Formats: sequence, structure tokens, C-alpha cells
Amino acid sequence: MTTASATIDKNGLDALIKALAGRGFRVVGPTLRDSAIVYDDIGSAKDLPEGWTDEQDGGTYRLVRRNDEALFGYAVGPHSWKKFLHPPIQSLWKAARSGKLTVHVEGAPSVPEKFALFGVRACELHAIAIQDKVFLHGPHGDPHYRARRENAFIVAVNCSKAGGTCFCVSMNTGPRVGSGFDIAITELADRGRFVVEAGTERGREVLAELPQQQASNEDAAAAGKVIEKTAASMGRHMKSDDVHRLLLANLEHPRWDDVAERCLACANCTMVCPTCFCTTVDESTDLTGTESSRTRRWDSCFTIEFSYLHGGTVRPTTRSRYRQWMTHKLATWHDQFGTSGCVGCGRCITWCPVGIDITQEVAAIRGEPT
Amino acid sequence: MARKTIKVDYLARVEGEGAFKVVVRDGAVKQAELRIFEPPRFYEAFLRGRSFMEVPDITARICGICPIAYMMGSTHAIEKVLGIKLDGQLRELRRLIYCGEWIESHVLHAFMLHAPDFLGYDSAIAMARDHGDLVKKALDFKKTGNEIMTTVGGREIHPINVRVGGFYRVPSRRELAPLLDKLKAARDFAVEAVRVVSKFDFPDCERDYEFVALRHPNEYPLNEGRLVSNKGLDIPIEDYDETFEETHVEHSTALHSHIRGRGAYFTGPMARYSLNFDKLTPTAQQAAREAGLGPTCNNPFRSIVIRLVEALYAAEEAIRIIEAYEPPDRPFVEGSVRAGSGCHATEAPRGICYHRYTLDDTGTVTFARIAAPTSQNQPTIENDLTSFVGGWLDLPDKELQHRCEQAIRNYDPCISCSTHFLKLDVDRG
Amino acid sequence: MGKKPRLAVWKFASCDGCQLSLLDCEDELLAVAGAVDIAYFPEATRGEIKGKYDVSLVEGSITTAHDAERILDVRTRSRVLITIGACATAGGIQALRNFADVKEFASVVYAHPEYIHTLETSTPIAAHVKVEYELRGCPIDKRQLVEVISAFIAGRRPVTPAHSTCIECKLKGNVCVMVAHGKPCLGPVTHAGCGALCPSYDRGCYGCFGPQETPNTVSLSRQMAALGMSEENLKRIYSTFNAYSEDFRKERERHGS
Amino acid sequence: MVPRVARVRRRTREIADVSTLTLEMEDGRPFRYEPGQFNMMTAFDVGEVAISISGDPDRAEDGLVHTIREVGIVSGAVARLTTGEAVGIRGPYGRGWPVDVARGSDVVIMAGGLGLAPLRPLIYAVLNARKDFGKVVLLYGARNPAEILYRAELEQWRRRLDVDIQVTVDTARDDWYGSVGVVTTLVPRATFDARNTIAYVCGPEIMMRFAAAALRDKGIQDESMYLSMERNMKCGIGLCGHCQMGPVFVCRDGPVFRNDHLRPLMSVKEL
Ligand SMILES: Cc1cc2nc3c(=O)[nH]c(=O)nc-3n(C[C@H](O)[C@H](O)[C@H](O)COP(=O)(O)OP(=O)(O)OC[C@H]3O[C@@H](n4cnc5c(N)ncnc54)[C@H](O)[C@@H]3O)c2cc1C
Ligand code: SF4
Ligand code: SF4
Ligand code: SF4
Repeated sequence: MTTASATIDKNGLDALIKALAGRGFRVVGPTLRDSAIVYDDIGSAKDLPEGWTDEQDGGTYRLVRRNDEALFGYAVGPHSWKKFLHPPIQSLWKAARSGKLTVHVEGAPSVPEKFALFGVRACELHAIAIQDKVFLHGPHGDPHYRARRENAFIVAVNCSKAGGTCFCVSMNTGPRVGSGFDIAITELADRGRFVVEAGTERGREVLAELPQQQASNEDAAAAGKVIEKTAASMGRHMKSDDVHRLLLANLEHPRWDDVAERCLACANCTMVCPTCFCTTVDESTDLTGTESSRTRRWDSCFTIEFSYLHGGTVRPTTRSRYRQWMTHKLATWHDQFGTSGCVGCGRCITWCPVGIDITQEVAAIRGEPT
Repeated sequence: MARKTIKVDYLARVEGEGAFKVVVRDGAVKQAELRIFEPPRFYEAFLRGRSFMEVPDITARICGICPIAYMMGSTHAIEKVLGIKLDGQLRELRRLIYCGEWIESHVLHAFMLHAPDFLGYDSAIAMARDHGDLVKKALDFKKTGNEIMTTVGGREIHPINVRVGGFYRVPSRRELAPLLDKLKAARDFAVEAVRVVSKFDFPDCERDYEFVALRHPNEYPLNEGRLVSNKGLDIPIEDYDETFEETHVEHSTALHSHIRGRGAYFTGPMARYSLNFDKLTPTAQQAAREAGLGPTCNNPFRSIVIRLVEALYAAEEAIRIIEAYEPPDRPFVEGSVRAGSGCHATEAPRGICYHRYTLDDTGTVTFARIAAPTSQNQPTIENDLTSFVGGWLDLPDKELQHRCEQAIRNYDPCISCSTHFLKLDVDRG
Repeated sequence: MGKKPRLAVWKFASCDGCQLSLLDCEDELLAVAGAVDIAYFPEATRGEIKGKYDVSLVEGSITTAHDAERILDVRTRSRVLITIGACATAGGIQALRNFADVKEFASVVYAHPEYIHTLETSTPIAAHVKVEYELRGCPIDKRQLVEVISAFIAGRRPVTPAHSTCIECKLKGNVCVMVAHGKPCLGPVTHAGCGALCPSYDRGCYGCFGPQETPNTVSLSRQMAALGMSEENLKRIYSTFNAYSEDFRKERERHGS
Repeated sequence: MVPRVARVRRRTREIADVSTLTLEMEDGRPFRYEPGQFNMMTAFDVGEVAISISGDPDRAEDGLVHTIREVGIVSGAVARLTTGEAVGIRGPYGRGWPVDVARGSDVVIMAGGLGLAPLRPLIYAVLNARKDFGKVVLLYGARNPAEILYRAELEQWRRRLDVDIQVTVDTARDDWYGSVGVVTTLVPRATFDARNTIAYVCGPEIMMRFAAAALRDKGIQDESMYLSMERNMKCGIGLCGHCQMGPVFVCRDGPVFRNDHLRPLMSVKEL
């Protein structure tokens, strides 16, 4: 559902952030930190990375100045929104013990923070939709995810620049935002304006409060152009239509050995991936033996413990662990959740310390020259 | 007469491992030896061939109790080679992190190691059963020192944020701010702590020491100053090697230092205090006076009071630095790598810690020398003990041993930097 | 729970930092002392309970013949022996002697090397006796120390994962210093535990927790070389506090002797 | 994700390192489940592990029954719980043994070692409705006579005469009069109508591989065989990712799988 669009300027954008904060949302969005664009609390449009962009490639990310004042002129960075909706550490329950026989267990409350996710890209909307399938649509849901997710307000942004490792076009996930947002923004950097549209009723309500103008046909056309240009400049490509069959038919391909020689089994790819959802649990106890608790923490299929069974681990080699990761993302995810587990955001390529590139690995297995 | 060696228990609550041997002949103490067994670790040897950038991280590992001292000594010495001199907020941040270490180390020694002696407990933990509130507050004080180190340095033991030229990352005002309230509470406790320990039962004892410490025109010395003594010494740090000499004695893996041609000297809190009383903050001076200390102090048994006066000073100094803090524009200053030799001394909690390095034109260390405070003090400790033990010879061995232990603890001998257990050997001939 | 377990703390060649970590647990120290009998801990108490201990924390490496004997005694007196820190677990920085001539080392430091009695090598505790559990780090992380003690009391497995430091770094939300700043970092091959400290302070990890469970140092070195690290510095970066751990030792050797 | 509290009503030592706990839910209500399902059991302070339910599904009011081998810290803590102690229960989870598919057919049940525990609810279910099934064969292999689980019950069943019970051990001393050899050696001798048989197999993975092969040799199709898998599990409900085996989550899609689905997965090394 979209409505006739309007345009707002930077003040309007600032008003949007404040309107959301005023509605009790914790507004989180792109901001500069440690020479990267991360997702963190933002209080006003000033906190956005004005005039910055990024250069990304396998294993490298550099911020560079743009020659304009664009607020959204960069691709996705090291963080994804899962850090808010599916946080790295989640308390599950506490148990109080009095004596040996009495234990009282109390579930961690799912009092959710109300997040307004500001600046969500098309691939990221897809990633959120994928995590929804995992955490909401299976036989057992995750109450903590549900609470945060149901409250979240989403301000999406159409990408005006493809990153060096982006391949959403190949994965049919972008760069145009389709659905799943409350408000969508397209930045017309050269005109200092943003074309905005509402995707939901509450989005419409919020937009109505902002100082705005009717979008001219010209602005609307320019917004379309921005997206087209982005689509035409993807940093990476991957033929994805047959990848399920391709990978599952090549589980013993020599390329897995080749990648194992390079892969550090460091798990960065899984940590940065917006769809990776695996977790483990930690038991903790106090020194007096009266309280214990269980906490959930992001885990990765690259660790030895991940597949540990008494007497040994199912995937002792990096070869089998990398294969698990990649085949899960691109193939078995379809079997499990009816969708790809990869949205083509390119994070795993950029943030792999040694630049292992999922698109190249697929190409190599396909037998294409890499 | 047959040789009779009385072996007494281990000495605990000193950091490091050593033993104490007393040779008695004809009812008089002939010799007292502080034996340091800490296995040699050969830092000065394996520092050769390392890059200057690695030195602070490596030297930190000389001692887990005062890593900052080794990091400060080595960074400053190397900076002299590279032509770096820090000023402004970077210099202040270095003082701040050192204040953290002083607090941690002094409070650890005063309350965890030393106070139990005066109050008649085996340990601070045992002491906590009767003096719970005091121990808890002391732990909080110590923790505040540690928190300075973790905030500025990343962690309390072997901080990771100190580098040649400054820091890897400087804290924001927001990161330092939470320390202020804690430091203010710590300062208030420190005033009380000085008062509490000043009431301990101290033997009368006046020793004639040559105190050696750094002295700086504008501040209580931490990282900078000239080497001065109460007997006329006043030299730049560069003259250290000419003025002091280290000898190697058979009974110890720590080297012994002397002032050339003069003999033993004494460095550490008592020396610093006696040579720099005028540079303490008014609150610290007043706390010292109320504790019955003059501007100098020659009674080693009172060193515990001085440590806490210094901890009080460090808390106030930290407050001052944090209140005035503005993050510098860059976390470190880059120097130019060149061949050369540089030395420096700083005031570790236990006294002067001297470093000298020679680098080649690639910044590789070709020579390293480090003089830890405990080895500088060892001859003085032995002299003192020789004198004390003489008066205690009639005591039963168990009592004698306990006295010796307590006396040794006056010096807070961090034996791991030179060198743990102190085994007492009394050879009564 | 019955009788309180008896804890002993032992020191071999080391800087005292790891056992000091226990005294640095200001918030938990009294609770620890309530939960266990601190039966032997010379750095903190002159009280000593003789006999056997339920758990011994051992700091330091074996560098003298005397210590090689002493560790055997510690073992026979301990039900569970936990090594704490890089010295006890990998030989420590002093294990650099294992790649050098100790006599020459002694002559550099001491005027009378003949007074110095030391072994040619600095070796981890596990090279001498059976070790139930190893706590990594130079120094250990005090939260991990409390975790190990709490886990021991509760009879559970301590949560001290052996995966890469990168996972902790990402859990924290750090920006990768290698990818975003081009700084060489040992995080990908280093055992977790410190909470990714160095990268949180804008520097690369230098590996003070030793190798992770499946370190691929060869691939990482290749990348660090691409970032401009010289062979000499590659050798140095593996030659610190865990230089004598098998994985780092081998990688060290690949970069010249 | 939050366990319910149950209490140990009875603990029976089965064999050296295996105990059976009978539990009572704190709310007093019977715990209903399907044969082959499992629970996530928490030993408070220690941790949580996946454990199959080993009781009689038709007698849930008699308590919730689990049989546990002490292999490590958590399983050890669970197995050593004593009467009255609290234990955390999440479940029942997973897809268990399909019983209905075997009505009207012969039933072959093959168990190796502790694999008999997850199969016991199935055995009860079949015996409780004995006339619905054709021949019922139980082939059971243990490492040695001392390792034979549920010995008394096996004797009881043997006396019923309407089940064929064969037990073998890998190794034995002279005082063992039964058969010696791995469990697959029992297959050729067992009598059932291979074209109309449903087989249920549980045991170590390697045992199940050989068992399936032996049953296939005997003419049973993979489509008629069900195996129960084990994988590392942290949640039991398809959220933690640990139990993946290619396209399946063992906790959610299994642990019991029909072998025509499972075999291709089992044949990939380190999947
Ligand atoms: C569906 C299912 C049903 C099971 N039913 C039973 C049963 O009825 N009786 C029984 O005794 N055992 C059963 N197991 C195996 C039992 O879960 C393991 O023996 C137990 O997890 C070992 O944990 P530990 O901590 O004692 O051992 P450790 O070897 O110390 O294991 C460490 C951790 O690895 C994981 N792990 C290790 N082995 C296994 C395993 N085989 N399966 C899953 N996770 C494992 C656990 O998270 C465990 O806490 C079952 C496993 C599964 C998956
Ligand atoms: S697999 Fe890589 S490209 Fe795909 S969604 Fe995950 S991080 Fe992005
Ligand atoms: S693919 Fe890259 S990021 Fe992922 S585990 Fe391997 S080395 Fe680490
Ligand atoms: S990041 Fe690496 S070097 Fe730094 S503290 Fe952690 S393990 Fe040690």
C-alpha cells in the first residue's frame, strides 16, 4: 500500500526523527563511528552521516567524502538491524533456588523496546522478512523477537548508491523497497529533497505531521531514476535461479577445499549477515548457589561446539563448516523457510577479513572463470 | 659450634617469591640477606630484536601489580629517541592512568597485605569478618583505581591502550564522567583511611636514609622530574647510569643498586613524600599532618600511612584531571624512527623505575636495561632488617619470623618485578 | 552442598598478574571467600591449610628444576588443577628463551650468569602434569576467573568459548579494525575471552589469549602481509605471550628463524 | 523457552551409567506426548540437554519417564538427580515414531545400546494395541551383557510370546548364553514379511547405517524405515540452528525421519 508521494527537505527529515521520538520510539539509524557507518541511536538529522559514502570490496571498507551533502549516499555497513530485533545477548530466564528442592523459574519479560528503524534498505527489509519467517512463522515463535518486531516502526530508504559488494539485484531484493515499511524515503541529493511515501496507516499519520510539499512529477521521475541507476551499478552479481540445485549437487566439489584453505573460521560472515539467526545458550550461576539464569547469545556454524555431539563434532573441518554456511544461505534455506537466506547485501564479502566472496564461490562451483 | 639453621614459615602477602636469611654470630646479627628466587625471565635479553612499538606491551608483563609503571618508563624512554614529547591532555591522561595504578597498588598493599599485620589477622579476608565495612570500602577504593585503568587502558592488568606516542584511542568526556563520583567517594574514604591506619601501633624507629625520588617543579612526581635526594643529589634522569650502579649478588635474581661511591639509598613512597611534601594537595598535606606525620618521615613502619596519603593524592589528582579533561585531537603523536638511545625514570608505586633502550634506524631494540624499584631498595631493606633483627633475637622463632615478615612488608617488595614466598632462615651459628 | 571446597593458588614463573586478578574481583572477592575455603594463597593470606585441595589455580610457567619438582607436588595435592594465564598455559613471554640460547640471555642480564640456575626452556604446566582446565589470557580475564570458580562450585561447565575473538568483537558491535581501518589484527586466530579489548580501543589484537580452536594463521598472515606487514613483523606478532603454543610457534617459524 | 518445573518421583539405576527418572510435573497434570518425542531437560545450575521420553504414552498419569546416560556434565547432573529434586522440562518436542503407518503390518524394532530408550514408548504403544499389528520383532544389541537396558522388562515381553525378542551383545564372557555379534547379525534370522513391514531403528549413527542396510537387504524399502537422529540442540524448537542436517532441523522435522528422506543426508560426510 502506497500513497501519492510528497517531498520533504532536511528539516522535514529532522521533524520525522523527532516525531518518532515523540511517539515514544527509540530511533536508531545510520551514524558515523570508528570510521564506519553503524546503526545506533540518532536524535536528529545531524546524527546522520551527511556527505559520506563508503568504498567496499572483499575484506575492505573505507569511508570517503562525497562531493554533496547527501544523507543516505552509502551502502550498508557493518551492522544490521538484527542487533535490535534479535539482539546479540538475550536473557531467557532466572531461577531462584531455596534449598535443594525448591526452584522458582521466572521467564525474562519480553518488555520490548519500541524501535523506530530509520534508514532500512530494500535488502534489509527482505532480511527482516526472512527473520520473521524464522522467529514468528514456525511452529514455535520467539516471544522476545515478536515483542520487538511488532512494535518496530520502519522508515525505509531506496538506495541511491550500490556498494562495491552489493548484489541485491541478483537476489531480487532491491534496490527498490517493495513492502514491509511504514515510510519510505528516496533521497534526491542534487535537489536537497526527499520523496516520501507511506506504506501503512501509521506511516501516513506520521507523515501528515511533517512540513511537506506535494511531489512534482519531475521529483517522482527523478526518484525512479535514482533507483534505476543504483540497480545498474551493482558491485557484484550472482546467478541465483539455479543455485539451490547447483550447490546441493556439488557437496563434494573441490572448491570447498580451496575455500577452506583461505577461510579463517572466524565467523565474521555469520555475525554480520542480516539473516543469520543461530544462537547458543549459556548457563550462569552465582557464587552462593541460590540463583541461576540462562542467556541466549549469537552463535555461528563456524565454531567447533556448534555441531558438537558427545565424542566429537559433526563438522570438524573448515571445509564442512564453510559449506554448511554457504549451502544454508543459498540452498537449504529454501527447503526450510521457502526463501533464500541471502539477500545480496554483500556484508559477508566486505567484512570477511580475507575477503572471501560468496558470489565468487558460487561462480567457481558453477565452473565460471573467477 | 654446630651450625644450626632454623627454618621458619613462608612469608606471605608480598608479591613475588623470596626468602630471608639471617646469620647470627655471638648473639649479634652478622648478615641479613633478602633472597629473591623469582625465576629469571630475561626481559632485557629478549627485548633485543623487538620493534619499539612492542616494548610497552612486553615490559608491562614484568609485573602484574604495576604494569603501568613499566609501560610509562618504556614509552617515555623510547619517545626520547624518536623526538616525541607529550604535552597537554595526552600528558594528563598518562598521569591519570598512573593515578589509577597508584591507587590500586597502594590500597592493595595497605589494606589487603599490610593492615592485617597491624590488626592481627592472617589476611584481609579474615579481617573482613570483624572489619567488614572498612574492608568493603577499601575494596571500593581499590576498584576505583582499577576503573581508571580499565577506562583509559582497557583493563587493569596489562592495559592495552598505552603506546609509544600516547594512546591507541583516547576516552571521551562521557566515558570518564562516571569515574568522578566514585573518585570523590574514594577521596572521602581516603581521608578516613589515613586516619584509621595512623592509629595503628607503630614501633618507634628512625632510620637514616638517603631518599631518592623524582622532583618536578610543578607537581607531585609521577612521570617526570629530576632525580633528587635529601643528601644533595640533584641530577637529570640522563645521569642515572653514571650515578647509580647495579651489582649482582649470589643470593638473588634481583640486582642490587647503590649510589656510586655512597652506598644504599631508598626509593618509594617514603622518599617521594619526604622530598615532595610541598607538592601534595592541601587535603593530602592536612591528612598527613593529622596522622602525625611531618613533612618527612624516616620510620619505615609508618609507610602504610604514607601510601594512603599518596592514594589520597592520586584520587584528588585524578579528579582534577578528569574535571578539566578535553579529548585531544589525536590519540598519539608520531615520532621519527631513528637510531639512538634514550632513558627515562618514572615513579612506580614502589619507587623509581628506570629504563634505557637503544634502537637502530629501523626502530629495532638493540639494547635494553630496566631497573625495578625493589632491586634498588634491596640493600636498604637488608640494612634495616639487620638492624631490626638484632633487637628481636630473644624472641621465639615463630614470633621472630612474624616480625620479620611484617618488617619486610613495610617495603612493599614487589618481588615479581625482581621476584614469593619468603622463607626465613636463621643461622644462629 | 556440604563442605566448602578448598582452593589453593600457586605461582611459578610469572608476573603475578593472573592471581592478582582474583584480588581485583573487588565485588566478588568476599563472596568467593564465602563460597570456598581459600586454603593456600600466599599473595593474599599468611594462613595456610595444609593437605589436599579441591581446586588449584596455577599461575606461571616451569623454568627451573625446582619448579619442575614443585608442580608434581601441587598435582598430587590437587583434585582439580586449573592453569590460569598464558604463562601456565603456553609458557608465557619468558618462553622466548625456548628459541634462543639461555646462557647468552643470562649473560646479557646478569653480571654473574653463573649465579643463575634456570632451565633452557619455559614450558606450560600441561607439559609436566595433567591439567583439567586451562584459562587463557595474558592476563586472564577476571570475569572468566569468577566464571570458572562459580562453575566449579555449581558443578557446571564454565562458559569460556574457544572460538575466535571476532565473535566477541561483533557481539559488542565493534567496527572491524582490519576491514575498516586496514590494521593487522590477530582476532580471527585468537581465542575469545577478553571481550575483544584491543579492537574496542582502535588497535589490532595481538593474540594475548593464544590460538583459537581452529586457527588458520597461514591465511591470516597472507592478509596481514597484504596490509603491509613485513615478514619480520609477522614473525614478531606470533612471538609474544603465547609464542610457544603450537599454532603460533609453527606460524612463527614460517616467517624466518 | 522457559522450562516448567518437574520433580523426581523415582530414580532407578538401570545399568552402570544409565538411570531412569520418573517425574511429576509441578502443576500435577499428566504430561502427554507421542512415542519418540523428546524433552529439553534442565539440571538447574548446570545446563540443558535433549532427552527422549522413555515411558508408556498411554499411562502419562503414571509420570513422565526419561532414561539418561551420564556421558558428560549436564547428562550426569540430570541422571544423578534424586527423589524430590527439581528438574526443568521443555517439551514435548519433535516428530516421533509414526505408529499408525504400521497398523496392519509387521513391525521390526531395532535398537542399539541406549537407542532402546526412545523406542520403548513405541514398544508400549504397539503392545498396548497388539492386535492392530502383524508380527512384532525386537532386535536389540548391547555392547556386553552388563549393558543390557531394561532387562527385566525385556524378560517380561519375551514371556508374552506375541513378540519376537532377540538380544545380542558385541562381546561377552562365558556366562552369557545369548548371541554374540553386532545387532545387524540378527536381521537375517528374524522372520517378518519384508514387503509389509515397518521398521523403527534407533542407536548410534553408525549402527543405524548398518541396520538400515541390513533391513534393505532383507527387502524393506527405505520408505518403510524410520530412524531417530541426534544432533546438537540448544533450543529444541528450530530457532537455534544447531541441529541442522542439510535441509532439515532434527529437532523440528525429526528426530524421527523416514529413511528415504534421511539416507541422502546421512550419506554426506560432515553434513
Ligand atoms: C533428540 C535427542 C534425544 C536424546 N535422547 C537421549 C536419551 O533419551 N537419553 C540419553 O542419555 N541421551 C539422549 N540424547 C543425548 C543427550 O542429549 C546427550 O548425551 C547430552 O546432550 C550430553 O550432554 P553432556 O553435557 O552431558 O555431555 P558433553 O559431551 O559434555 O556435551 C556438551 C554439550 O554438547 C551437546 N551434546 C553432546 N552430545 C549430544 C548429543 N548426543 N545430542 C545432542 N546434543 C549433544 C549438548 O549441548 C551438551 O550439553 C538425546 C539427544 C537428542 C538430540
Ligand atoms: S549471505 Fe552475505 S550477502 Fe547474503 S544476506 Fe548474508 S551477509 Fe548479506
Ligand atoms: S568466510 Fe570469511 S568471515 Fe566467514 S568464517 Fe571464513 S574467513 Fe571468517
Ligand atoms: S584483543 Fe587480543 S591482544 Fe587484545 S586483550 Fe584481547 S586477546 Fe589480548
